[in-house]
Amino acid sequence: MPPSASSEQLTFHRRGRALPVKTIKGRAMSSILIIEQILNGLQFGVMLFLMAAGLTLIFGVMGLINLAHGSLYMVGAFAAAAVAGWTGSFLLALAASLAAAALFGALIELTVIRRLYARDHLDQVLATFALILIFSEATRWVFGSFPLFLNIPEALSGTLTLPGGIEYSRYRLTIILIGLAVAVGLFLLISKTRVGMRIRAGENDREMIGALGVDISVLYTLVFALGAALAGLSGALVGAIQSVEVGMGEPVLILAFVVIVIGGIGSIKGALAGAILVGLTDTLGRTMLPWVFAVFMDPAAASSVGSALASMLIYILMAGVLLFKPTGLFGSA
Amino acid sequence: MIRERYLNLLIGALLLIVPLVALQLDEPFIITLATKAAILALAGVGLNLALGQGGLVSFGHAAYFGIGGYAMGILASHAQDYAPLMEAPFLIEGTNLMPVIWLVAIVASALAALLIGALSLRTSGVYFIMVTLAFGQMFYYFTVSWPAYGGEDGLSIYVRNQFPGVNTLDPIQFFGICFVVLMAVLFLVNRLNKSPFGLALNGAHQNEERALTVGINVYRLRLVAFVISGAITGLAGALFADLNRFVSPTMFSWHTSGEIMVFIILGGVARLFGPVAGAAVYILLEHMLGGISEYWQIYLGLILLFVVLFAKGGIVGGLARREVRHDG
Amino acid sequence: MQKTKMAKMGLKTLGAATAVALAMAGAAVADGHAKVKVGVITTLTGGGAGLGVDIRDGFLLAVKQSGNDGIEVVVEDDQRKPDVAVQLADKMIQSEKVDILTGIVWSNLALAVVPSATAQGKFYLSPNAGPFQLAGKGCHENYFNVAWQNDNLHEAAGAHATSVGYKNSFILAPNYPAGKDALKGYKRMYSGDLAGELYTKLGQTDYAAEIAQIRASDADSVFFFLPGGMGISFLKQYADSGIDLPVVGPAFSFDQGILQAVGDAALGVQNTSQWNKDIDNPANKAFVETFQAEYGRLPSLYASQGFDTANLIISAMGKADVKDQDAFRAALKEADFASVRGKFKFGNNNHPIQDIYVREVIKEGDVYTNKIISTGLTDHQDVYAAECKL
Amino acid sequence: MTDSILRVDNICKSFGALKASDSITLDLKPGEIHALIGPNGAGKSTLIKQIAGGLKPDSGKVFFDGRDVSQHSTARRARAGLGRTFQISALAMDFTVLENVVLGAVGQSGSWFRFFRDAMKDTRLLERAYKALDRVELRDLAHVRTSELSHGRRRQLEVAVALTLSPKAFLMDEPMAGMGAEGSQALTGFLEALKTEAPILLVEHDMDAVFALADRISVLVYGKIIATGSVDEIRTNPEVKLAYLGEEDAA
Repeated sequence: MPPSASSEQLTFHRRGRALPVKTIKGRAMSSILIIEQILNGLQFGVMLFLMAAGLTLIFGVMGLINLAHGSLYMVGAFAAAAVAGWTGSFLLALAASLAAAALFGALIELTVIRRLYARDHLDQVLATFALILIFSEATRWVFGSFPLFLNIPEALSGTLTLPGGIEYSRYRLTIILIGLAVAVGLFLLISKTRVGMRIRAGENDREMIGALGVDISVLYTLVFALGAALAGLSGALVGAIQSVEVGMGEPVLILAFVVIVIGGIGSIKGALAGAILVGLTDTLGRTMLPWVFAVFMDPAAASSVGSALASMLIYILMAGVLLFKPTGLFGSA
Repeated sequence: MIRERYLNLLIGALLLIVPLVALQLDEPFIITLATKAAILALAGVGLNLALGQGGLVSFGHAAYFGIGGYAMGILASHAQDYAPLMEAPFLIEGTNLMPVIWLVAIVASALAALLIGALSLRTSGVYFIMVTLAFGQMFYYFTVSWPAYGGEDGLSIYVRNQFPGVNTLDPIQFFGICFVVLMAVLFLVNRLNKSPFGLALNGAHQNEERALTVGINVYRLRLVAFVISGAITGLAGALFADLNRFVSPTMFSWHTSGEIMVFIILGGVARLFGPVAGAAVYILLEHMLGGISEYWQIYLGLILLFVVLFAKGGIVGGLARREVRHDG
Repeated sequence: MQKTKMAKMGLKTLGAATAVALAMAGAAVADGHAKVKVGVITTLTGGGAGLGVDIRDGFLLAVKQSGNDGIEVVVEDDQRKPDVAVQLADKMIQSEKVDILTGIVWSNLALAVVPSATAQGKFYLSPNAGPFQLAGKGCHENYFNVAWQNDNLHEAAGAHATSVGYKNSFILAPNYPAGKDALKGYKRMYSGDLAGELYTKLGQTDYAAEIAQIRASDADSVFFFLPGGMGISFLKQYADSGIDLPVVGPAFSFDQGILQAVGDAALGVQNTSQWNKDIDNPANKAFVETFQAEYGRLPSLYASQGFDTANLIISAMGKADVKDQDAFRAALKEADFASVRGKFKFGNNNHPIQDIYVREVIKEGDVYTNKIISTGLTDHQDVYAAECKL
Repeated sequence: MTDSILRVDNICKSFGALKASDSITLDLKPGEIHALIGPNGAGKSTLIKQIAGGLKPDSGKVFFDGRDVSQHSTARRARAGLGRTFQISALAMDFTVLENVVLGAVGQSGSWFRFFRDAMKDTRLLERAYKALDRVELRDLAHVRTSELSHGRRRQLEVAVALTLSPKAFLMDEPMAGMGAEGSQALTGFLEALKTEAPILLVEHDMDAVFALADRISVLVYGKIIATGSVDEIRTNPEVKLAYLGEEDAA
């Protein structure tokens, strides 16, 4: 489209009824709204954490970049939607998402992934890139080209009023709680249990753990399945308030990578910190920037410029972090 | 590997012969496909310099590909409706002359590579992969929401840009241009690989400590390689935009970065003609499988998977090595 | 060697594709009278595949029903990538030697393909996208839009909002050209104030932040244009937010293919469309029945547009030889076919002049669908027609 | 101390609580082999790293060839003439032997920003490379892939690469490690000859080799130099005895 057309577009905006700027300002900045937005950022971050945790765990233990992690997220969502469709039970759906994702995770670990541990990152990126193609189209082949239905369970639907008069979605609060529970669970798993000890050993020294007489390949399969299950779970949880469709895993995959890179690859703590940071940055950026620009711009243009910048914000954040800490916030070189 | 040289000649010859045959058979679309192959190969050659020789796994080369594309799109669109690019401080007109566009594309993408590389090369390993990816995404979202040049709609150029003495609208002649550019770049890259620079780059890839302890400033070395690599990919982007007479943000998407990588793996990492073989085969697959089934990408995925897992060294690697084995 | 093989096999598979399409079309090409070859470029893989599949199925159904053995169809998948679409167009024109191109779902792909296709003397019939660039200055005698100009449904939504007396709408759309056109279109026919105007990230899936702003605003209604998964996500989250402001939008987020995925969240939402399955005319009745019989699902807006596109072509074939461009163009322009949306005619810029209805999402048994509640705009034509020199 | 080529002046480096280098001072004089010995974990590698430039000391200075190089990068110190060999051979394994030494020559000549001349046809580079190969008697293997070399050969190649820099001093980290008896004997003889052209700071576990070679010995224990002196002085030094007896008991 030649520039002339786009300038025409802009004039259209100006012709469009001017928006009372102060409304947006006044409202967007009310303290209640800010708190609510912080809550939203937190919840978005927790969603990302569920996804990033598995990714970072798998990298930490096996040193593997898994682009197909987003596909496992999708598998979880589809499994949940299917089971919810048959049984109508959300809990069964969640269980199904965990099981299906873990199953497929173990499956690809046994057939493909374990051949990649010894390979360089390039091979890993490409093999798992190929897996994305396979998973996406296979899913479409099984479930068709149309989005699936997965809804919030009755018990969790609607909102409740938080102190300070904030109306907030029960379901989103639940997601926050589940996410934090998973975080705690992973900390305990890794710091307290035998498996955790082996995992830490695996991180530090492959030979050593082999010497311990631990069957490392079994351990790896387990860890990969665990990471996959987490992805599946988040797919199902998120699927209930988003669209369950082919390709749903890709945007969140990229975000999850940004998260673990910011947090330091291999560190659960880093994943949590990174996720919250990204969640807040993205949400607050989305809401604040257009308002900031509206101060000195025509509102429509401000909204479009602001959101344009907002959509780049987390990548700018990531680049910034890596400049000062090339191995992420909690990363070890 | 003397044998590899013959194989390279063969690959080059095939890329040249196919469209000529297609011309005889009056199958212009085959020519278009061959042109696409040549252009994507060029993009691959660019990445291969950083990735193959330097071991710099950039997951964001779509950025330079796209910048090259937009250099063409912006210049040509201004030329096409006679609106100067800028009046103040000094007048810059659009242009539809390929050589000028190429120059701008190269310079622009080189500058971007300099900036991105200077930042990214402070990291290594996965962090490098991911930070390059992040920069690619930045460009993607910027162009999607940037209204001036069409945003996600992209920019259509109604007539292909001109090259003195060539009718660029004739498929075979445009292929000729792309083929010559590809071969010229391959020649230069070959010299580069053999040069002290190439030796140092490759040495630093194999053993950074060693390169440092013989007094080589590895960071600067890699930065220069990264810039050259980005510039080549940018040139490819400009040609690609001219092939389609169209640019859009999809040139910046991370799928594009992934595909450029795929060409290299398919063809053979760090092999001079690897990207050429890889791009050609990839397009062949896309073209054939597309007709077979609605779910053709499953097959594509399986083939890629097979190559990565079992056909290490890719096409060139495989063939070249086998020939050597026949020897002894 | 291996490359020349590629050439051959390439051709073979093309042959295959054609054969398949023909089989679908159930036609046995024999006699000599002017055949028409149609290239359908549409999205059959990835996220937006549902729309492309519907357009294709609707199109092929019409071809099949016509029993016309003179029409030959080639279908290709553009993967929703503009550059792929451009190359497929080259392929269709250069090796398939098609007379007519159609099928593209997305505006940005249409903008990439249409100008060069029409410039090469091919007809392009748009079964879905209608970007303003091609309706105004950029209009072309060989470009026909059988769906709508992009702004139309949004304009209808604006008109509806005005007529039901909404005074303070909160409007949002993705931050890309089609999104900007949408808000532009709504504002053109909406006479109230704006409680807020938001552009969201393309492909965004979490709308908590936007919904919070809606809640905080003093809006009395919400208009949104969020195609595909974005709309599903928004509606689910909006319904869960407990906000009960009325929602208006274009048909895209309330279409047959999507509604089942949205569920109750969509019930009662009023949306604008130029077609619905309950429009009372024989063509439409037959279409809805046969489509269900053929594919085992209710037809969507997109299917109806694909169906109409094919019928338009077939009607023109009866009047003129496609090789005689002027005659065929005139035949197309007459739009002498039984559109499933009732009356249908082309304006000077070859875009539809048609009624646009207001539908409401209802539940029939356990299937979510729409029923028409009123006519939003009558004989509506897009504003760009004036700029078109045809 | 102007006559010393390399001088480490009061270097301190700690990792958290652990003092890896505790105000270390030592120097290397022309024509000598100065051996640095000490039990495992005494901080020998840490010290070498700080001298070579891979690691920045918390405090203290490194002087090389009369200049304070504390702030210089590894590459810059190498170009200044600090030749280094590694405990585990650091070589480009896919390169031929010749390519590895040419790489050294490239670094030395600073010609790594030449883009078009073929490095393996550049007479100046080749001359230098072959000279180095001759010194370690590897010319015959010039075109063998490095990964195919025996362990001992790789050690020799390491030295050859270092030689291409025509260094003013060598840093050698356990050159004897993993070499057969006669292998290390040969190397001993070679180092004897080498020290006349550039002094060697030698980190070595093989005590026989050290006592045979070294002109001076410094003993590093828990990040401290507990003694520096001639072979005999060190042999008879009680503290050293203690440190080593302790280690032998453990072993």
